[in-house]
Amino acid sequence: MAVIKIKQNYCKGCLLCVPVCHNKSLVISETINEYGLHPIKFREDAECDGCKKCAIMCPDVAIEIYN
Amino acid sequence: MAVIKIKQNYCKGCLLCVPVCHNKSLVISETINEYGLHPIKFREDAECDGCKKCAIMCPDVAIEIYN
Amino acid sequence: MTEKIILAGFGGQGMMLLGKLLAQAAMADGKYVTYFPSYGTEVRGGTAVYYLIISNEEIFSPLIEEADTLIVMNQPSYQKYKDMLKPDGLLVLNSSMIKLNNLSDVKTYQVPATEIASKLGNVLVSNIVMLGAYLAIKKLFSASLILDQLQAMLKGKKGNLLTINKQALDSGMQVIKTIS
Amino acid sequence: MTEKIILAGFGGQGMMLLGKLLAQAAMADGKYVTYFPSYGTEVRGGTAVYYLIISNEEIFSPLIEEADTLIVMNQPSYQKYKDMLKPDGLLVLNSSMIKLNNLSDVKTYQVPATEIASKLGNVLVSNIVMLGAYLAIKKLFSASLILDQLQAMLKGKKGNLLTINKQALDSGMQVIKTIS
Amino acid sequence: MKQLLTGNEAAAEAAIQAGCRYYYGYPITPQNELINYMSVRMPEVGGTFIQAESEIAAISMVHGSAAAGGRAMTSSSSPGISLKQEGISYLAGSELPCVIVNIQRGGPGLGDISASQADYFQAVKGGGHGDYRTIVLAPSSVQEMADLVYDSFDLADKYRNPVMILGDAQIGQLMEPLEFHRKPKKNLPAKNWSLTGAEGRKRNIVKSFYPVKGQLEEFNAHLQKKYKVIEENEVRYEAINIHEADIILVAYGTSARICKEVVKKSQQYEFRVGMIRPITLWPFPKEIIRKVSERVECVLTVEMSAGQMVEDVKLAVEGRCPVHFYGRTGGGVPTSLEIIKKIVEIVPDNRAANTLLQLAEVK
Amino acid sequence: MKQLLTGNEAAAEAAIQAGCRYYYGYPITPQNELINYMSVRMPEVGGTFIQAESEIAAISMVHGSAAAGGRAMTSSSSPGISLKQEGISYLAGSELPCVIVNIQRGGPGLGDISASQADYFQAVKGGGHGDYRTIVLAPSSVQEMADLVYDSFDLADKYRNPVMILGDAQIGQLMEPLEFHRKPKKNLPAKNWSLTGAEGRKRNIVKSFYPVKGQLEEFNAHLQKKYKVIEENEVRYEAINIHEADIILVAYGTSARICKEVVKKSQQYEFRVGMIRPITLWPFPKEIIRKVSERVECVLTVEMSAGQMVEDVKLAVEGRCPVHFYGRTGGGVPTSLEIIKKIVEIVPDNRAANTLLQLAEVK
Amino acid sequence: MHAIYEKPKTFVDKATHFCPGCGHGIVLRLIAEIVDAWGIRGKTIGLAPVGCAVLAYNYLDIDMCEAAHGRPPAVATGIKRVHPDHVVFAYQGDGDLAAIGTAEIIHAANRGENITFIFVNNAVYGMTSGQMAPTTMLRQKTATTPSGRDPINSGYPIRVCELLAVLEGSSYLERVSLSSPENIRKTKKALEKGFKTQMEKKGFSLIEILSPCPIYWRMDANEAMRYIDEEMSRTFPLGVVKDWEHKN
Amino acid sequence: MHAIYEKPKTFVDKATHFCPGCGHGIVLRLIAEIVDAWGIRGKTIGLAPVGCAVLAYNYLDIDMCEAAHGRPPAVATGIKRVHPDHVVFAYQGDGDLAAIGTAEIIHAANRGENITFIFVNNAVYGMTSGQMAPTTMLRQKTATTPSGRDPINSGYPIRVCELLAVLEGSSYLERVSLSSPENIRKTKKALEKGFKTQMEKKGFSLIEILSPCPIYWRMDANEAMRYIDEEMSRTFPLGVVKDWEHKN
Ligand SMILES: Cc1ncc(C[n+]2csc(CCOP(=O)(O)OP(=O)(O)O)c2C)c(N)n1
Ligand SMILES: Cc1ncc(C[n+]2csc(CCOP(=O)(O)OP(=O)(O)O)c2C)c(N)n1
Ligand code: SF4
Ligand code: SF4
Ligand code: SF4
Ligand code: SF4
Ligand code: SF4
Ligand code: SF4
Ligand SMILES: [Mg+2]
Ligand SMILES: [Mg+2]
Repeated sequence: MAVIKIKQNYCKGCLLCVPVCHNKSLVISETINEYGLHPIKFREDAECDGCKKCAIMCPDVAIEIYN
Repeated sequence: MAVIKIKQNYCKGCLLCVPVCHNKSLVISETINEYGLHPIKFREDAECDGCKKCAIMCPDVAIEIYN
Repeated sequence: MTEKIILAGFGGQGMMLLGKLLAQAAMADGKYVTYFPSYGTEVRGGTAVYYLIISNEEIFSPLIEEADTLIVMNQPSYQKYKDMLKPDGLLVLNSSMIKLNNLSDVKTYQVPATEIASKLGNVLVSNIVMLGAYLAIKKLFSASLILDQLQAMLKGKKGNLLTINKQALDSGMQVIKTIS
Repeated sequence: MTEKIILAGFGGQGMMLLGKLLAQAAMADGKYVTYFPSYGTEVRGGTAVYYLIISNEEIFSPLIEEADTLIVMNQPSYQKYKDMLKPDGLLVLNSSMIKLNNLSDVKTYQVPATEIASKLGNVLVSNIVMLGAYLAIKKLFSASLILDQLQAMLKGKKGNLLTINKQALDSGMQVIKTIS
Repeated sequence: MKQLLTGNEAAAEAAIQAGCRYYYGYPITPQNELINYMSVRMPEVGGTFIQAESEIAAISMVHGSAAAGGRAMTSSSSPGISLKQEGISYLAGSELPCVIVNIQRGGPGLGDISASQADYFQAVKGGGHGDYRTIVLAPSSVQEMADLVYDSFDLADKYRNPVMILGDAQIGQLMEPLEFHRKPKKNLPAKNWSLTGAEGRKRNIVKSFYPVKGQLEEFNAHLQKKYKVIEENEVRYEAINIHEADIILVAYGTSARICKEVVKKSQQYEFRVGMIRPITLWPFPKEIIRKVSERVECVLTVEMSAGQMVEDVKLAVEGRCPVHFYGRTGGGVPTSLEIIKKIVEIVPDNRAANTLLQLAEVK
Repeated sequence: MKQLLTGNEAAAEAAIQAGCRYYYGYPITPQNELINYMSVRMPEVGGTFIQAESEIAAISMVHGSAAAGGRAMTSSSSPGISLKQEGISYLAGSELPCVIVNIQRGGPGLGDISASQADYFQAVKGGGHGDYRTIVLAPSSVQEMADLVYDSFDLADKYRNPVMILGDAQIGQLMEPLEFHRKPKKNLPAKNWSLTGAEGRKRNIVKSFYPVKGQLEEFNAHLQKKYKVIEENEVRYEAINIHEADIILVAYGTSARICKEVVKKSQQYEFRVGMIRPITLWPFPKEIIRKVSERVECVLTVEMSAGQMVEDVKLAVEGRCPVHFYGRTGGGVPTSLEIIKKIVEIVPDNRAANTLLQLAEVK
Repeated sequence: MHAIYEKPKTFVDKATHFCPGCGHGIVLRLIAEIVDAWGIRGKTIGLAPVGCAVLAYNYLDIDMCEAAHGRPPAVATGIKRVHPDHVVFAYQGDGDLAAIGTAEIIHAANRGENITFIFVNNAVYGMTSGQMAPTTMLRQKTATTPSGRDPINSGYPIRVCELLAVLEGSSYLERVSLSSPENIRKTKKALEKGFKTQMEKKGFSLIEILSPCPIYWRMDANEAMRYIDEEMSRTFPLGVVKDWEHKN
Repeated sequence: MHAIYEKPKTFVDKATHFCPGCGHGIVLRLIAEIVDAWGIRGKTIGLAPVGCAVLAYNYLDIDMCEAAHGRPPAVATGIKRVHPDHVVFAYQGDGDLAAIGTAEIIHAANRGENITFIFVNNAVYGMTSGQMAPTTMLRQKTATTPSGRDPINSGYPIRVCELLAVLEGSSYLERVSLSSPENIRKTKKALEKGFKTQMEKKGFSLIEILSPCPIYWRMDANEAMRYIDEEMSRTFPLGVVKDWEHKN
């Protein structure tokens, strides 16, 4: 089980990471960041196996993955 | 039998017309033209059947052919 | 009368249109008007700011050194431009996106424009909500003059676009009435 | 002493080299010298003209308004530049290629350079024939000084090139002796 | 009927109304509204719009259409205008009428996209090679942008010469109400030099090459004569308060608007500020500046540059009175307060200082 | 040992001796001897010679090599120099040292290949966009060509600024004896701004883009300060007879040689002609001209143009004495007789006239 | 805690100025990853274009140079001649490389310059507000093709790899895309191959990357990725176009 | 007396400035012959290059325009838009077209400009004293490749027809030569086809003509013609490269 770190003020809410996660673990948040955009967040209780697809997809280097 | 007219002051003596004449009718002359070059001339008593190859080859529009 | 307005927001939040509607109305009303977008840089993203001046007299510099009114859509815009408002100026802000730290002198109106627009079914009309609020406060022009401009601009577009814009304008005006 | 020479001929007749040999000799002799090719135009063909000035004093303009000497290789060059020669100037012409119409004041030397060069086996050295003639008339430098320059320039080239050039220089000098 | 347009759009629409049917451009901020507008409008009027592969291609296409007798235009901003310099020199050397719009941005190099007036030298002295001139017009409002673009085509045709519109990021992107109310001028010379196919006439050749000795000098003499006629006939400027003024401001385009504000503020005071706003930067209104310099205390040139037009002002004044300079560079736009402070600094006489400091307070 | 070389070849050889190892060029008459020479010599010294696909590519390659810390050079003639204007503006804006040689020919447009001085404005005022300056050096003999090219690399490195050598067809193609006798200057600042790979240090960035509001203005202020230092320290000129002269000729490069002849001829006469020959066209020797203008009867500027440097002369003189102009355009080179006649015309005092008419006869 | 994926060290810790969903961020990140992995920060020099990636040097922690619009190939040539053993790459957009810079890229390829070109094809001029690019697809609407690109007026989308393949000087040419994690992995491989081509002195390499510009395609980011797969890759087929390792 | 061959009327009665044996004279004469034969003097507009043929307008008795070096395709585009029904042709050398003018010719082809390009490839910069051209052959000595063109430093000879063939906008591309009366006849045919392509509004056509420059090839004129056959035609194979009439 891996852990996802999302940099709130780097994420621009483009949602590119959302569909690539086979666990559907990423969702849009309600909070508003510096840009006035909704960054994504890790869905509560969701799974992550550290496949890196979300990070690979992210144009803003907003996702880091640890385990 | 065709007649060749060579414009002495247009001919630059490049000799491109010489080898293409199957009758070997064109030769270099001894006279010197405006450029200080030897223009070609029609060899005395030579043949010309008006094949135009010399005129086609001439870069200086120096040859005209009549019959 | 000279009204100097700074409009600022994230690119895509429709501040350009907000200002243009005001400028068109001012023109229709026979006023002098200058409307100037200040592209900060040749670079994408970030804050877009527009300078709008409406006056009864010839306008010289279209730049604004001190604004009568500041309309801001998000936190970074607010941060960046708040000091350009004159001491007793008017501040209209999108409270859905701006957390306020204590403001002293200025008259402040907090309009939850994004929320209202969301509820109307299209976040993109939050700018029109802000416009409605501004109109209700400063009453420079009648709502109908603005609606004329909107109508002209949306000509050829889908009919329901006009409807939702009308609703947005209205909601913005209502908010002010409620607040005050 | 200031000697202003105009050299003119059809491109390819070697006037550039003729002038350069003289210029090098002048330099070796400690003289001031300017050597200026005047490309009339960005266009091929036609006449090439070179301005050579040799002097004991600093030379200002390398252009020549009035020449002490005119060395010409063909009819069009002669036609074009004859009026630039000063009234009592020196004219050296390639009589193989130039028909003279009456010249009054100027000292004229007619050198059948092309014929001589042809006889030597290479028309291309007709310029050196002219150089020999000029040397024999004006005696600015010794033939050996010129030969030094020639030798330096032909270094690495085929040996017989130097020989034929020597012969050409010599023939040019001889012609003058015969004429005068 | 009034319209609210940017200066860039006003320029484009005015060109079309002036009969320009050949527009060639390449995107660059801050003139994008112009090219974008043209891409929509040109097809509507049956004209040609080409987004060229580069600024060089664009000016070359203008060369072609102008040579063929069409009214042609291109536009760009500073770096793109630098690329066009060879082409402009060719157009001037071929005596081809055309209009080139430069919406200046900050330089040098890539610089920035904010407003600037640092291409004055390039436009007025000639950024290209050789002794040529382009007529240079400097609008200071959106309305004037339209009016001058309109006139520029007539001027170009009248003199067979390129005309440059020298704007800046501010005038290009500013929106102001304007009206298109000009009708085409009549009596322009027929373009019988143009390339239309040599049907029933001698061939026409459009060129700038004069390889025969003496010809190029002759041609240059002809150009200089033409330029003299233009200098005698086409100078334009706006003069405000010049008869009573103690000090004269000289400024054009965007910076002139701010100077106007200073002039207006000063009207109620004892110390009088007047101004001359060159509308043609070439030919430069040197006569009026010379005249004025004979009686005022000094002249202050205000530019958004490190000091370029100020040289032409000095050349006009020739030492008759001091010429001062106030400038902002790299996208900075002077404010009226800054200008007033500068005036106080250069006129250290009490009367002026007092008056103006009051003004400064008014802001 | 003396060599007989053309000015073009002298420039090339001097560059190589000054340590230039990166040369990028494109053929154009009358600078072909330079590029041709480089193609032979650069490989011999292990340097880079590229015949670029265009003048624009060539100046951009210079940009790259200069940014990487090399001594780089390009050369061309008028139309090609026009094409380089954007690149030159970028080099100035990136503060990159390099040397650009312009062997001017007649313009505008394709013009002709004969000698001209009509690119003065372009070189000195800035043919590119923005407020920048290039140091401009104007040799008037083949020896001086070599000497100035030599110095130009040091100047470029010292100030991190492009240097232009402004020659013309005559100086480029003229052969004169010359000697290469200069040794490299020492104590130039290390190029620790250059791109060498960021091994063990913070990254270096070479750029001219300043998109954050205010930065570009700051950068321009820095440039202007640098330019002031250059103006204070690097002015060069040759002055002849200026203390006794009644009239001063101002001329550079090729036209200065002819003026020198006039000065020399006049030495034996009562009416004295002096001369100032600017060697740096920018920074312009305005101080000395201003000083001289306080006592002479008038100044006569002689150029191979319709009148360009004369503006800088006037700006230096500021009305202190009359400034006259004599020019030939489009390949015409003034003769000493023409200049003397002009002097007689502008100094209609008998002493001068008599003296000079004598001179005219001497020719 | 052990990192599975972290921001590359060579990527400066700083939010980019790109629009949400823009491909430029991905490409710059990949470059940073390679520089990190290969430890070549000290011998790498990059060229930033004039285009949306103009500020590339703000994000990549390596020596970098600006080039005038279209001129990165020539500027890179100038740099490479001074540092022949460094890794020099130029990053260019489609306007930069295929319009104003056409001559420069063709001749750099023809000279076989030993440089790696990273060509970000987003079918549009992003920076100047979405005008047509040489690679804009037929019928695509842009700011200067308001009714869609029509070949009669505006020509055809230019296939840069195929064009450069004709030149003997080009060694490695591949077209990749950013439309999925899988494709991004291939893109990284292609970039590595480009750098390798250079480090082994095999000459000119260019990697063309189909990259989304959601703003001027007027799509959301995920739609844009689908557009790359469904439309753009038809006009611009993915794959190796030329490879010095597999010449026959 | 009846004429079998006479100077074309459209060829001005005037000696040319070309060197002896130069191919430019032949090409200009062929153009004049076609203009005569087809009677199109009144609707033909030509573009002269900057190169040895700069004075083409002195010899062709038709309306003609100068273009800056490399820009004939763009200038011709500007003319053609004003006179879409005229025959517009541009005459260009290899330096003009394949070096400084690379971008212009590629994009004119890509736009499918309905213009005829006459591309005189003499493998050298004639006008500026014989420097390398993009089409100079490997090992060929020129003023700037004193020891012969080496691809390591100077790249490869560019095959213009093959390059342009990749672009969808090009319609007719053929390479011909002037080396013999037979080849000159074919050249004339190709020129006719180019003009026909334009008159039938079929788009972009370019005829590449291998042409001798005896001066800078340092050969006599007949040797130069042999060189075209024996060397040059190997690097630049003769024949049709693309033809709208024979598309499959
Ligand atoms: C000489 C010049 N011309 C034009 C511009 C304006 N300009 C900046 S970026 C750009 C093109 C951007 O398109 P592209 O290269 O595709 O990059 P993108 O922004 O799409 O990544 C243009 C035309 C400029 N800066 N300089
Ligand atoms: C901008 C510019 N650069 C360079 C030149 C110089 N120039 C004139 S013709 C020419 C090239 C000639 O070669 P080519 O096009 O092959 O024509 P050719 O003379 O061989 O027929 C050059 C570089 C110029 N006139 N303008
Ligand atoms: S690493 Fe893989 S599983 Fe984990 S959140 Fe990202 S995409 Fe989903
Ligand atoms: S891809 Fe990156 S920027 Fe986009 S939503 Fe996901 S984390 Fe945010
Ligand atoms: S026409 Fe034919 S036969 Fe007659 S001279 Fe010419 S080549 Fe010979
Ligand atoms: S081909 Fe023409 S120019 Fe050459 S020798 Fe024959 S007639 Fe004379
Ligand atoms: S405009 Fe397009 S290319 Fe530019 S940053 Fe935005 S999405 Fe990216
Ligand atoms: S130099 Fe070559 S191309 Fe030019 S005219 Fe002479 S032979 Fe012809
Ligand atoms: Mg793009
Ligand atoms: Mg050629």
